[in-house]
Amino acid sequence: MQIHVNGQPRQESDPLSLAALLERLSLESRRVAVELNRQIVPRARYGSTQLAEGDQLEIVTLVGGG
Amino acid sequence: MQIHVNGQPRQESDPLSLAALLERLSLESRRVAVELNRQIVPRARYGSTQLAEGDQLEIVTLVGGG
Amino acid sequence: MQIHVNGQPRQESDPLSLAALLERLSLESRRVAVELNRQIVPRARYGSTQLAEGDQLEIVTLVGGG
Amino acid sequence: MQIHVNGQPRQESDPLSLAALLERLSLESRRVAVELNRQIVPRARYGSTQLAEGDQLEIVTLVGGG
Amino acid sequence: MMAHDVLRIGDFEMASRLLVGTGKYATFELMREALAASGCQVVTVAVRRERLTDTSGRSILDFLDPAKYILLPNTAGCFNADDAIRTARLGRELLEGLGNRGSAWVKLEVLGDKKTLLPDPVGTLEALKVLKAEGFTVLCYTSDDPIMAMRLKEAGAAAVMPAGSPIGSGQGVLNPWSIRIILEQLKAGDESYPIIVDAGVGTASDVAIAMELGADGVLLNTGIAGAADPVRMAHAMRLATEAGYLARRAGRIPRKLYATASSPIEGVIGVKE
Amino acid sequence: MMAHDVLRIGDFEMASRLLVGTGKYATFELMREALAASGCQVVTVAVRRERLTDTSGRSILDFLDPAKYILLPNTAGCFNADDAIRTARLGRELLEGLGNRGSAWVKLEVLGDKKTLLPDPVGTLEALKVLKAEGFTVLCYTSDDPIMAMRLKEAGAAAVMPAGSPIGSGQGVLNPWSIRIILEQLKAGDESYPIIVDAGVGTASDVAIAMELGADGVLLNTGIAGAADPVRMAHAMRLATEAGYLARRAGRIPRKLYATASSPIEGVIGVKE
Amino acid sequence: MMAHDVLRIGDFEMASRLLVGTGKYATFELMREALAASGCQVVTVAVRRERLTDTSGRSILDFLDPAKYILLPNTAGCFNADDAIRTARLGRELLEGLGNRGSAWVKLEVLGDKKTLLPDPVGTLEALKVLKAEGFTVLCYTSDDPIMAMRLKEAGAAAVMPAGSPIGSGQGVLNPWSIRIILEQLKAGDESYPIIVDAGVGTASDVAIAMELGADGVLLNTGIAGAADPVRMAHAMRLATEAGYLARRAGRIPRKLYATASSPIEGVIGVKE
Amino acid sequence: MMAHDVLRIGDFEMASRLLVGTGKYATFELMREALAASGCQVVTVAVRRERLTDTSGRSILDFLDPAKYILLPNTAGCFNADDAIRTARLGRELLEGLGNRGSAWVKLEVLGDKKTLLPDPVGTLEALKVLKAEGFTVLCYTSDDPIMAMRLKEAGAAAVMPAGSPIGSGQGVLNPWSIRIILEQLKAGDESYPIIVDAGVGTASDVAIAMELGADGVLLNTGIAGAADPVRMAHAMRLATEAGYLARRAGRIPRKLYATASSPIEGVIGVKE
Repeated sequence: MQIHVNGQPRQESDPLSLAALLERLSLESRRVAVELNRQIVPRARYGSTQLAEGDQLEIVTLVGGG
Repeated sequence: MQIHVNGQPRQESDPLSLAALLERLSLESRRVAVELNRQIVPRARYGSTQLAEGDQLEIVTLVGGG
Repeated sequence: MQIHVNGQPRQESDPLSLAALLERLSLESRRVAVELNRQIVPRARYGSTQLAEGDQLEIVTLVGGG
Repeated sequence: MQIHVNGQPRQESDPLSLAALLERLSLESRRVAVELNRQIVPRARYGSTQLAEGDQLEIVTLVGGG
Repeated sequence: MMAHDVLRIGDFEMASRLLVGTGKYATFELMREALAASGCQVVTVAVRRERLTDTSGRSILDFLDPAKYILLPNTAGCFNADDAIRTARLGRELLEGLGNRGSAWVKLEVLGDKKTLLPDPVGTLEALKVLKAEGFTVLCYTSDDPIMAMRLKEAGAAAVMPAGSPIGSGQGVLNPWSIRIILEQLKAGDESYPIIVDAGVGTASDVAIAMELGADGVLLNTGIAGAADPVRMAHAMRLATEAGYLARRAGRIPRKLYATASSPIEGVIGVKE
Repeated sequence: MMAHDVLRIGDFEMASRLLVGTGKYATFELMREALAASGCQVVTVAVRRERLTDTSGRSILDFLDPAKYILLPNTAGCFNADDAIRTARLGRELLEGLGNRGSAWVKLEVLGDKKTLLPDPVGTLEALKVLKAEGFTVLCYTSDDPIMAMRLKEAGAAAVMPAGSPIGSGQGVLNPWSIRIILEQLKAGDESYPIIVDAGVGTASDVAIAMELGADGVLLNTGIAGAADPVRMAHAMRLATEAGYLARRAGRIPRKLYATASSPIEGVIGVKE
Repeated sequence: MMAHDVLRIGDFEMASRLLVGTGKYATFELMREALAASGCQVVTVAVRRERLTDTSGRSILDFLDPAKYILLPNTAGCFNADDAIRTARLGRELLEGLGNRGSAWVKLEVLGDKKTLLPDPVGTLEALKVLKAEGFTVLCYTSDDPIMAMRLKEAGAAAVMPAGSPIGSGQGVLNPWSIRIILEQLKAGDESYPIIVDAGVGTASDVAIAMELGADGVLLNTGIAGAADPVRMAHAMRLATEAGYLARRAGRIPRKLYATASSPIEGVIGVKE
Repeated sequence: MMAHDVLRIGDFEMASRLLVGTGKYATFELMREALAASGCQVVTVAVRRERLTDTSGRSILDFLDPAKYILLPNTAGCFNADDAIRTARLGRELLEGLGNRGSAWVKLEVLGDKKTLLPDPVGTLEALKVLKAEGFTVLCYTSDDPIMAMRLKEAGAAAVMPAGSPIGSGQGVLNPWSIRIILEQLKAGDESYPIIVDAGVGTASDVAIAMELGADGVLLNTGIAGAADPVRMAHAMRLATEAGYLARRAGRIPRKLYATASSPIEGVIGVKE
């Protein structure tokens, strides 16, 4: 299936949970926040959240800023 | 009947046209503009505009300003 | 004899040494400096300095200043 | 003889009057002022002023300035 | 002299870049004399309720030659968009009745606060949209906030009029950097878009500074009306407007910490060369 | 217009309060045009050694109508009292030769340093005393040090000319407080004693500010000669001088932190009264 | 010493009145050292997309001791209310995940323009209302427009943060009069309402001036991070914040044109008395 | 921390760059407390005639621990070179009597005028030469005239102390450009030559600004003594001196008209990449 992560298209084989995607991206879930189709996904649901064709994901973290 | 002119109550005997009121107030119609119940009354209709109980009138003119 | 101290005239009976004058004025010699007729008198010579008619004395100390 | 004009040495054959020097330099006397050995020479005396070995001359005019 | 340099706002053209208010003069006669001395062609006027009793019978209109001046009605004194809109409409009605072409435009003021008389950005933007839709040529009084100035231009303001400082404060242009940013941003690719510095001007140099920054004009009232000698100050303001306008176009010398001689440095006497 | 307001320095009288230098113009023709646009009556000139070779043959004197301008010779370029005195004498000799009345006065400059071209107070005072004794009407260029300005007046300077900022720096009046103190101190009980702000002026508003502070006049050169368009800037400077002069006498409004309405605050529509 | 003088914003308390940004340091180590030298307790952080490739693996979080600092997430980089709201929510989610109490607040920035990075008043007000309703403690970055600042307070901002000058411009407080008006208006009858001067600070005196005007604190980033020696500048900023805070409360002497002797004027030698 | 950064004037060394006057305190006790809070090591004192009647018996000397402070006698109140010279000699005699090492130096003031208390350049130069010949380490109070400052250095002043503004005026550094020129000219090829900004300081930011300009120290009196809370202001002044000194050496960011983002501009959410 194709999904968009941070504005870029990606091909992923489903089924794929959000938790699995993060692992694949080697991102530590404690240090990111995720928006799925403009709704924030609570950290507790990363495992139970299945991704689907056309999903739009924003995966963010904290960086230096003023 | 009671009407309000520029925020102040006035007793007037009806029937009374807007033109008659202006004359009574000795105001030159060419130098004023009139709002009747928040609608501007075109100068041409001053004569045909009959005032009624509770009417709210704003009669304004030009003054010095910056 | 008449002498001037800090711009003011004083009657003093001579002989009078500078040391004696300071004592009379109850001024601690360690904390003043003295100009006799526009010449500074070293502290050591206060005892041996005899004052004479018409002498002009400036007796100063330190005060607050910026 | 050698004279100095405006800080520069010049060889001139004497006798030489100041008026003659100015002419030689094609300078209009009305538009210059002359200092001979630090003394101003009045315009009227240019003709009668003979130059001598070692004379220091300053010949100036007006220029733009603020 | 500057015929090719007329100031254009919407369909209006004016040779003088000084716009003057008509408030706070001791007498109408003094106002008339000061306006003449200022050389202005545009004068602002306010819309107010007719006094219904003891009217002196004298009207400012008898002292403003319609052949000489374009009247610019304002919405001064309005603290919300609705009052400003109603006042603008009444002003138009009044000027149409007088057959004065000033009926086509308005100086929009929606004030935020009685103590500072500074404009309310949100209310101003709201009123601008309505008046623009009703066909008004709207000149917007605003603060020196560059973003707000841009929003007003985007919403269709015919001219943006940032305050140099609070109305009548006489502090001149308190923040020339903001005015510079407004000028650069709003005129980028649109050089002729008119920016008028409005309010706060206290004396002639304030006007010259505003014009040197690149403003297209200056609007003032108290600086003249409140001066000890309004006619003389009006004359000073007229000259300062032209002086600043010319200086801007003459291309000033750069600022430097150190000196540059104006007289030649060579040829001084007494030097061996 | 201001006939009763002529500026007097010694025996000299001038209707224009703008004095202009003649240095650094691209051509004599441009200089002549700029001087005309400035409306000045007094122009400063420098005294320099004749070039003894390849003289162009053209002289600045051919471009300064003696019927129109009073020449004010300066001692620019002198870094000690002796050179300044000699230069002043040579300037007098030159102007006498030309039958120009400017021979009676001199703008005294004794500079302290080549980088700042700021005046040397001690050397200036020394040269002033000598020239004064020789009958010169001496206008003293000085820094904005109020005490030095007072010393120069006490020593007989016909006018004191404090620098607004370093010559040619274009920074305008860097310290208006010092200029204010100079004006108050030197004019105390002697209102007509002339104070001319000299040097540093960059643009029209700088001139207006100097005049609004109460200066009797402004002398400048680079501000005009160095502008991209000297003739236009000269015109701007002329207008700014008059604007500042008039504004000073018109009595400006006070500066306040907060606003004062210019339109009436009563009679706004929509209010229950 | 100033324990009774802690700064309160919503439920947050801080002894240091200097808030520091974490952007633009050459290394995380340098940032950590500079933050320590600044003595700050609150540091701002930004929310950005994870780089999905070549992540250095190093995170700013490893250099910010949660026991020492309260993180204040911002919405920097957002040019409309919607993006700012989403970014604020993501920041909260991130900080909750870290168990950091900073999850309760946000520094709201809705920028109007990429060149000035000045705030968009309308968008900021819109986003504020939404975030306030969602329970955020909102600190609003805004321009120095006093009316806009008042509107933000009225709409529930926990603190208003006017810009002294554009972000990173190093111009300090360009318009102290506007900041004074903001302080007087927003603190009228509500003395403890927090006003933080945010952005534009270039050096220590800029901070001291902001505090002397009466600001409750200063937020800066580039002034430290961009200095040649960020750690030393951080130390300077810390001292300047305290200096300005103390000076404000110490009651400064008034400004006067003339002098007042600090040494006694009587008793000088050589005088006949 | 700054042990390697001691300020040297002649043979004197001081770790604190803040020099404080002892005049105008309500009580000696308050003075002592304020001096302690200021962290200064050098305090100025004046020389005055002993009161010959009703002496309180209390002396300032009982409140200045000689182990803690170096006394710097001044010649305040002298309006000619002769009085200043005599006063300097008397001050030396007094300090020698007390065995205080301050006997070796003097702060020379020759004032020009009672209203401005500005220095008389000529008299100061004259007195400097005499005192220098008598072995004094002379610190010269002067105006901000760069040439005069250079003349004083050339004549052997151990330090030059330009006034920021008139004594006690609280106007701070009125002309930072002049102070900059003085610093650049007098320190050219002689970086350690001491320049102390003396007089006019009103609040902490004034001190920070003077130090940021590059001054080696600041001397003040009224700014502390005249504050509503002198002890708190003394503390503020101490912090501001260090803040300005550190900021100067930290290398501030440049001033720019426009902004530079402190947060990253990439990676903002909602953008197609």
